[in-house]
Amino acid sequence: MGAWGYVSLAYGIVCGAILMYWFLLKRRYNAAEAELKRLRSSEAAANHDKS
Amino acid sequence: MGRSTKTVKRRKGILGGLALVAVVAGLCWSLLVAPPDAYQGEVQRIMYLHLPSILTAYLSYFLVFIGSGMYLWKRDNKDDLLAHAAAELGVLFTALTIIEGSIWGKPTWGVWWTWDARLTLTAILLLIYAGYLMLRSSIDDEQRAASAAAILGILGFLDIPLIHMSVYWWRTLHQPPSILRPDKAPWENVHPAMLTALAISFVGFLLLYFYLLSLRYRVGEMRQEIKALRLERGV
Amino acid sequence: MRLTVKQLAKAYGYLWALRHFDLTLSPGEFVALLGPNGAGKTTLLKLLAGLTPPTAGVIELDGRPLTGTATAERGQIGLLAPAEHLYDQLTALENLRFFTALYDKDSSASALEKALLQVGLSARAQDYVGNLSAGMKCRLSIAKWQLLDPGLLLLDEPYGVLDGSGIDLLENFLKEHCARGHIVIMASHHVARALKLCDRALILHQGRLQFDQRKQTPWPAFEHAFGDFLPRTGP
Amino acid sequence: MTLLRQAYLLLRKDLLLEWRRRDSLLTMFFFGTLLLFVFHFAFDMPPDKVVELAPALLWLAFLFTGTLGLAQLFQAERDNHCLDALLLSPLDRGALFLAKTAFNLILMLLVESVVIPLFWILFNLSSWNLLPQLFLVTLLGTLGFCVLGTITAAITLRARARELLLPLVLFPLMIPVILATIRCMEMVLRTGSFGDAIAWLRLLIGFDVIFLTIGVLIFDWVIES
Repeated sequence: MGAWGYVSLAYGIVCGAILMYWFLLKRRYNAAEAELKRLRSSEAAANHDKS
Repeated sequence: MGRSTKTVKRRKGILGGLALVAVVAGLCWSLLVAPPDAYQGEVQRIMYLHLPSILTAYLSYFLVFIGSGMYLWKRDNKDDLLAHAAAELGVLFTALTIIEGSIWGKPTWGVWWTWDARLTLTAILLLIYAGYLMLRSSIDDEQRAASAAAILGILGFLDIPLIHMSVYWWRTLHQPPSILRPDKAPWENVHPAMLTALAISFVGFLLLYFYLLSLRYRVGEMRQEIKALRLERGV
Repeated sequence: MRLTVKQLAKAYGYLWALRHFDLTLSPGEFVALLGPNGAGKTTLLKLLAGLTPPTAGVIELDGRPLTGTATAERGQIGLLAPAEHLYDQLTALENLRFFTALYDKDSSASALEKALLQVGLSARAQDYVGNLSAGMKCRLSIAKWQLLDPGLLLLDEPYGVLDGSGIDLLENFLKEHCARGHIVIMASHHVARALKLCDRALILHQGRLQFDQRKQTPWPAFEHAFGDFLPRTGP
Repeated sequence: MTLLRQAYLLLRKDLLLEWRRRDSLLTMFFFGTLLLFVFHFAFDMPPDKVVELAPALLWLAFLFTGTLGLAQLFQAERDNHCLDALLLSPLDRGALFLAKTAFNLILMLLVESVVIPLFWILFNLSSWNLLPQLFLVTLLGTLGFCVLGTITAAITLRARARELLLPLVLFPLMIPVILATIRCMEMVLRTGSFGDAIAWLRLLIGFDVIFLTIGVLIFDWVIES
């Protein structure tokens, strides 16, 4: 493996790992956001029923 | 509520965009613009990843320490969220540092791994903060997990100088830090384009770091809100 | 000793074990804490004893907040859990000596022997607590708290293991304790016994304080609440 | 003053309980001895080679036996919820930390004072005159181990799989102690005096002082978790 081989391996792994982490984080973020929205809207509905 | 979440989101978007631009610029500079090193050749380009990632890792550990201390003092969950988020990113960036170091080591030293002081120190840090995450996840009561983790966050950070000292005394074969050599000003040692590349790379890593940190922090915050809402309604 | 509790709350996971709990007790009050299983009685006692951190709310003793670090305040709170909080491998006498010394109370042999005599354990003073029956352990706990003399005594279901004379012993101790201006809070399913002793009854149901009144005779409000929240087949 | 009085009270209680049950001390002692036998078979070698490896082997044995002791450290308090009884009392939690550290230290020193001579006997070493210096190093190292060990044992107390988690959390933090003791012992065994290793000894003392102080200060929060 030449010098550029090592360089591209290092850059590739770093970019891949960070992208992967970002992707997983984004998924967690979206899941939490959706859950929150669902809970909020059902709460609003419940409050609406009461009034 | 809706407006503020929107502004927060927009701010995150801007931060993410800036991070992307800086990272791409950093990649261009470090791979294309900067000249190859006189001794090490092209391989030295790994430094533009290596230095920023270890420094962001240390920044993480500092944030874990601050968050832990503040949490124990003020008992504000937000500090705990910060410590948790920073620890996760710290583990990520430390792992990346070790991988980069290892890849850099193969062509320069001829081996993937050597028990050189800096590599060993980084590996120990990885173990400490991986232990931090495991400790957190294995205590069910959230307040107790937060306190226990905060203690470890403080102990771990205060231990770093001692570990650093002992590991360095044990053995060292790493090249001396070339950027911060005290007898010469940095710009006399290194080609200016290299410094520019390093600086841009640095800014890119930092922006990326804070973008990821804010995302991770927000995830924790939202989970707490979800929990509070569920509690509210006894679900 | 005056106890003030404001908006105390504790959540376990997604459930409130206790919520919106307010209470003010004046010196010498004897409170019966009633409610079905899972109503939050034990949680409340643990919170008052400072063994569990509250999710929200404040507990004040004589106007001073009870926190994890308030050493002197903690010494004023006792929790009598029938057969617990004693070292199995220490003798009855050694247990008393250890705890009185820890609380900086009179740990002279004569005081300890007198306390053991009062609860009818003189003959077993040199036996390991691990070899005592549950009822005897409970008697020993009574002797222990008699010696430690806390300003706020909490009891969690003390009747279960005691025999007839043991119950008399406990009740006399509690009456005397209140007469000296100390507060007693007793959680129990033995509604009739608890009602006979108390000045005031609280009923917890699903983590909420549903009923809080001073004792009257007759007491139709209690009868009504009792029917709503407690099983009809009480003892 | 109350701090020391309470710590003494707790330590006396722990020692009395240990005297009556003897489970921690005996297990630790047998485990330590067992490890020596394992080492003998694993590294079958002449005495001059053993001297080079002795510091590392001894510390390996101490680490493992120490971890065994730490896992049992709060056992007396777990029965009958006695930890709650202590937390309920007007006890300065720093005293609890000091008492538990001292207790574990005493157990480990007892084990070590048997295991080190046994090592010399089993591996036919002749440098008996160096044992006092080695004991000094061992004392300082074991103190460091017990100080951090007590804190980590307390924070893992309510964790799932705490016996597994404890060494995982503790060992990386112990690196300075492990390296310092091994280097000091090597120096003593090679030259008969501390020589250059005095810097390591200072590091060891610094470690002990720093974490002992921190432990007393933060144990309030430690035990709450």
